[in-house]
Amino acid sequence: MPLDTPKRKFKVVGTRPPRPDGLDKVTGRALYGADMTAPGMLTGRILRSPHAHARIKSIDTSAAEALAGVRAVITAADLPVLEDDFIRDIQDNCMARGKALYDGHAVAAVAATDAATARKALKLIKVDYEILPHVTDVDAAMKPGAPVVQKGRTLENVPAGMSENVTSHCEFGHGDLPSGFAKADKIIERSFRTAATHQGYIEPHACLASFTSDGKADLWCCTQGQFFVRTLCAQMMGMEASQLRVTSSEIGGGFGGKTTVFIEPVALALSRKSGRPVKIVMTRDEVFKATGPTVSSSMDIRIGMTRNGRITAGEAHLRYSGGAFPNATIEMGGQAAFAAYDLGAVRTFGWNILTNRPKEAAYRAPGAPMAIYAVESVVDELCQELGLDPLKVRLLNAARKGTKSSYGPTFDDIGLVATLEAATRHPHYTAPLGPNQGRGLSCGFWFNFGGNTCVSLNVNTDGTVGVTEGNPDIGGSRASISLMAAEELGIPYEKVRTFVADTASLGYNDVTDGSRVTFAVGLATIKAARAAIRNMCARAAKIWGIDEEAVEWIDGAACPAGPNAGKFPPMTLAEIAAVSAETGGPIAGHHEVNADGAGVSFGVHLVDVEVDPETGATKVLRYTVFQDAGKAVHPDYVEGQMQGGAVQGIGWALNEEYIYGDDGRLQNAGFLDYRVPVASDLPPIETVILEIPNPGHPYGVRGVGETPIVPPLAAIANAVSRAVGVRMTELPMSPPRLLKALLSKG
Amino acid sequence: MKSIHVTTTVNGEPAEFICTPDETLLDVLRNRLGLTGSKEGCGTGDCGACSVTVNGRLVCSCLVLGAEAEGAEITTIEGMASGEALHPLQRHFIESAALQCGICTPGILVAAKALLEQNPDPSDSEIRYWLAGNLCRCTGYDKIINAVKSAAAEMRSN
Amino acid sequence: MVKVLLWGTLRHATDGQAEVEVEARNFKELLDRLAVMYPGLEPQIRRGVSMALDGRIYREAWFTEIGPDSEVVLMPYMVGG
Amino acid sequence: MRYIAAKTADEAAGLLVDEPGLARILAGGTDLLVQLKSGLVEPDLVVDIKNIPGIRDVTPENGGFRIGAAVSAAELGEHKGVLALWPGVVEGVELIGSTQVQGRATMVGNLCNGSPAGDAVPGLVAANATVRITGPGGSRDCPVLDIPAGPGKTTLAKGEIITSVFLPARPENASDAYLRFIPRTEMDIGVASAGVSLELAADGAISAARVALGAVAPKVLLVADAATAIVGSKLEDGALAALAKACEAACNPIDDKRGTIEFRTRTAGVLARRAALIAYQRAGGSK
Repeated sequence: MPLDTPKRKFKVVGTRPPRPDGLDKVTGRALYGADMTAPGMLTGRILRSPHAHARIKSIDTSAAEALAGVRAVITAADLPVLEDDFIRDIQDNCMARGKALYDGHAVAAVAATDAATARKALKLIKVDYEILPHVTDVDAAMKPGAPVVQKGRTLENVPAGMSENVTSHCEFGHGDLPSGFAKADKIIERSFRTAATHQGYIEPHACLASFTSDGKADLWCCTQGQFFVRTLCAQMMGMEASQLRVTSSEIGGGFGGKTTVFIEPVALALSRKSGRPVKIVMTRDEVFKATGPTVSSSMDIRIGMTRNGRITAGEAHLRYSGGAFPNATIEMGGQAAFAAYDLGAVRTFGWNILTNRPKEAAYRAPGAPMAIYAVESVVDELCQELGLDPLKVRLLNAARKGTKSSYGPTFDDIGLVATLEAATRHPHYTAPLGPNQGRGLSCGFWFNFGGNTCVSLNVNTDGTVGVTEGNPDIGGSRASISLMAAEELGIPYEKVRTFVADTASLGYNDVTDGSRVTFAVGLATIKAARAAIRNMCARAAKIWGIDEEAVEWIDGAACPAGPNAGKFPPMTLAEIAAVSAETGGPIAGHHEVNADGAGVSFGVHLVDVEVDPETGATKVLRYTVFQDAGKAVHPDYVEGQMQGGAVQGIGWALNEEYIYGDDGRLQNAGFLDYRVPVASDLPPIETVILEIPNPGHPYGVRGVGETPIVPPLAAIANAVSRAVGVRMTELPMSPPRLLKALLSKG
Repeated sequence: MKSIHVTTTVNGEPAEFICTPDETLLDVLRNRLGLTGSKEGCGTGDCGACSVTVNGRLVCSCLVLGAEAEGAEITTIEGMASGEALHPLQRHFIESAALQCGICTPGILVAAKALLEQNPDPSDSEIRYWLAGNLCRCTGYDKIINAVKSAAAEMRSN
Repeated sequence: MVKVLLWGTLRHATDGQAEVEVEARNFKELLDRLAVMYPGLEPQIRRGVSMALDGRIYREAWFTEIGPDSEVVLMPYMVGG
Repeated sequence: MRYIAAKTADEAAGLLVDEPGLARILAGGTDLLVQLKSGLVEPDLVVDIKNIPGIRDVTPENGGFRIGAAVSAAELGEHKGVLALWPGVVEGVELIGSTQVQGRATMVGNLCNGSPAGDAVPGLVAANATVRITGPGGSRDCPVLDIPAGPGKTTLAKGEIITSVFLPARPENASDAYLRFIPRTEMDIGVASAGVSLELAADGAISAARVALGAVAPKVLLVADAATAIVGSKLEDGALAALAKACEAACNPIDDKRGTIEFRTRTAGVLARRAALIAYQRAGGSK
């Protein structure tokens, strides 16, 4: 087969072998962020603002510095003032400069010989605060006269006269809304709100920094992207990237929340100042208070539909707040809101608003779940009002190949119709429901990304293969990358081992985000394998004394291509590798690319719930996920993404939220009151994988990680609304909120 | 703070350590004994990542003082396999893809082992309630429940 | 000439036009020309734009070739989780 | 901070009395260690009472049971005798925290933590349980109802420790039940709760009742009007409605991150009604 032909028949891709890191993870040997130590290591701890908004008039660290065992104290004064807004915001979030912008914002840090001394030292730091008025609610922050979180951050696209907290505006869509709505038999307009939720990874952020006196540094940390950490930290330390090596540990969950830095620059600064390695491990309380939750939102949706179910127009006004710093999440929400539909008239208007809350970090399909929740709720209500089957209506309006998407481009091969048809055929959709029960469904969408990727593939002389790639494995990617290398090389999976490189060992790799790794690293791995294959074919050609072009690679061996090439028995990878020294030296392949063509992903979720009419408690009875994976490389881990994403969405829909007091302080900074779903809350999560190949990948792979968190919000809201007969328009649908709606219904 | 000398048994072997009175058993395991398989996800008993058994009883080691280990028998994830041979739960977790990031896995395995020791044939619901104190954010729990069930079935048939 | 579809926010810089025509053979030329023709687009181009070419999204890739009949859509630069 | 494992109750009481700084008792530690972690308390002395002889025993006494202060929730749940006699008390204790927390947490710790939402307490109050206290002044018994003094506070004097709980005997055709509401199925603090203990006459009518509510006032409430509402009834709809109404009337909750005043009040009535039905059925009543 020519090396650039798309492959659709597989030998090992699509099987379910054990993951290479499995043994270490079931025996406790795997090393995560907090498991690293270094001789002479100090413990770093961070002092955080107890105020939602306060000017820092002065910080007196002298008493802390004088405490025995304290080796370094730093504040923002120890970090450079950076020009670039993007990086300066990240640095200011790591260490407040001038103003504390939210409850939990770091203001100083110490490094001491042990944790108890470090804790004691924090108490000795005197911060003189001037408390300022605060605002934590997105709608309140948008009002004229609201306390201004940061001045001068408004972009040119925001009309004059708005609150300074409004930092950006965006608008997407096409067609003529008034004439679209004029064609509708029914128009529903509703407002929705969603609370900020946290990624909720079980591993708190942890890092170990070691700066030497000649200006070199090493940093070990749990991150979704060691190269990006290097970029950020090198600039914040005023050092060259080459002098900082960042090594990613095993990572205990990220979901987008570990795509940036929080404690890493602080540990580096403390290490530089103390001359000793410094380890910082966040407490859970710090994770909730000072690392990224997602945006909170307030949204107005208006959709028109004909009586036979065709959507004639859709309009959305989205207001997002990602805390005290500007962000562009609103743009993704604005583009994703109506992506599942083929619409003649569609428009979304987005606003980003500053509030005194922690800086948003990416969370699985950032910006999409809330916007699609609101749109899918109104579509469901229209179906109810018009007496239409909600799946048939989705199918009637579904985006497909050739549809001009709501965000502009025309879709290529996409799997939405296939997932909707699979849902229609599934017995779940027609199973009977009991009293107080309801069934909901929702479509979901995510763009998926590719990005900068490097892979180095080395053929060892014993016939095994090592793949070195630069993306931390957050969901089983080492297994899927090994599978793709084995597939391409035609050798068993067990002969391949995949390693995650430190920043000194490969070129730049984008972070593990955007559902990019199986797609982009897989693509680079396949290309690297093909380079190695070309090399191996050349070696065989030399040995046989024939032209390179006369050799082809079949099932893990070089073979003469056709009868005219000569009669030689196939020469396996192991045989070629064994004589590599004699035939020209080590054999390797590598590939570096900024990958494009990730291929968008669609899913449909179906859920049954039962609501206790006396308490407002919702029980999820049955849940089925349908999703297009392009090609499921390791189906177990594709299912795992679908199940895990669905359950995070269930938590978001029902119980998870950042709760602020009137004082602007976060009231539930712990797993006790920030309620992620526990095992007993859930039914089995059934999965149906569809495989509509992505034309942009040699094996047809699409990213699968983010789409599954998008549909659950609306699917559950639609199920609950149908169960109780009241349209629920605010998340989470916690029992007090739901009971209140039930009682107001009478 | 005056340190305390503690004599105990960890994974069947005698162990001694010195700790301060306010150090937790989890601190001691990780920082004094080098047993970093038990993880700190919250430090408040809400996530279960630090699960160990003390005298056969499943506990969160973050809610036990190191000093309380005096004379006790403690088992951790590091004591679960017998030499090279994995415990059936460990094997089934790998085979059933019951882990993604793996940070909750040690705690869940220790907890599941404690369950099967007292209930060799638990229902789905019994497994889900028993493991309610072990948060997992990656898997949605589905494959974990299946792995516990298949390990239990194998253990019953042996 | 290449027809470029802009997202709504950018129309303030193009006298309200949703679609503009640019002489460009690749993404880099397209961005450079746009910034010259419509200076109001420059701040957004500096912050980052992606391009969808015949339905495929490119986050960077200056030298991606654009054919005269290609569908070109500008999009904000995006990130994932 | 010093840590001392006391060998007798008197030694423990003595240590507590003599400590000039802040002292805390350590039994299961599932509240204390959380407070230590957060820096909420920084005690100078922690007295571990688990090594006191008999403090981890469950002993039959006068047809009831004396339960040592350091008996863990898991151990209590495994005690068939207590479970048969006071199933509502045991189910309350078994709702405290996770399986892991059950391995350590104790009824007495739950009581002494002083939270109005403690899951062990309404059941104990409904059961009319008493505690035995050792202190500088010797030993005394006290009803569970009189121990809480408000959120985080108890009526125990400095140096006093509870060494055991006594669950009394009960007649035939009597039982109890406990229900709480939480947003999830596990791992939460109760938003409202109800413990109901009933005795039935030969004809199946309720002859005596005690109804206790948790998380709806600064302390666990014993609601006499709620009991009155159902005594003499067989939990007919009218009696159940009166029970719920009496419970709602007794509530004096707060709005907080876990629930609203309105939600706690309504739910308390619902739970009392449902718990009464369970207790009634357990007591042999049929509907």
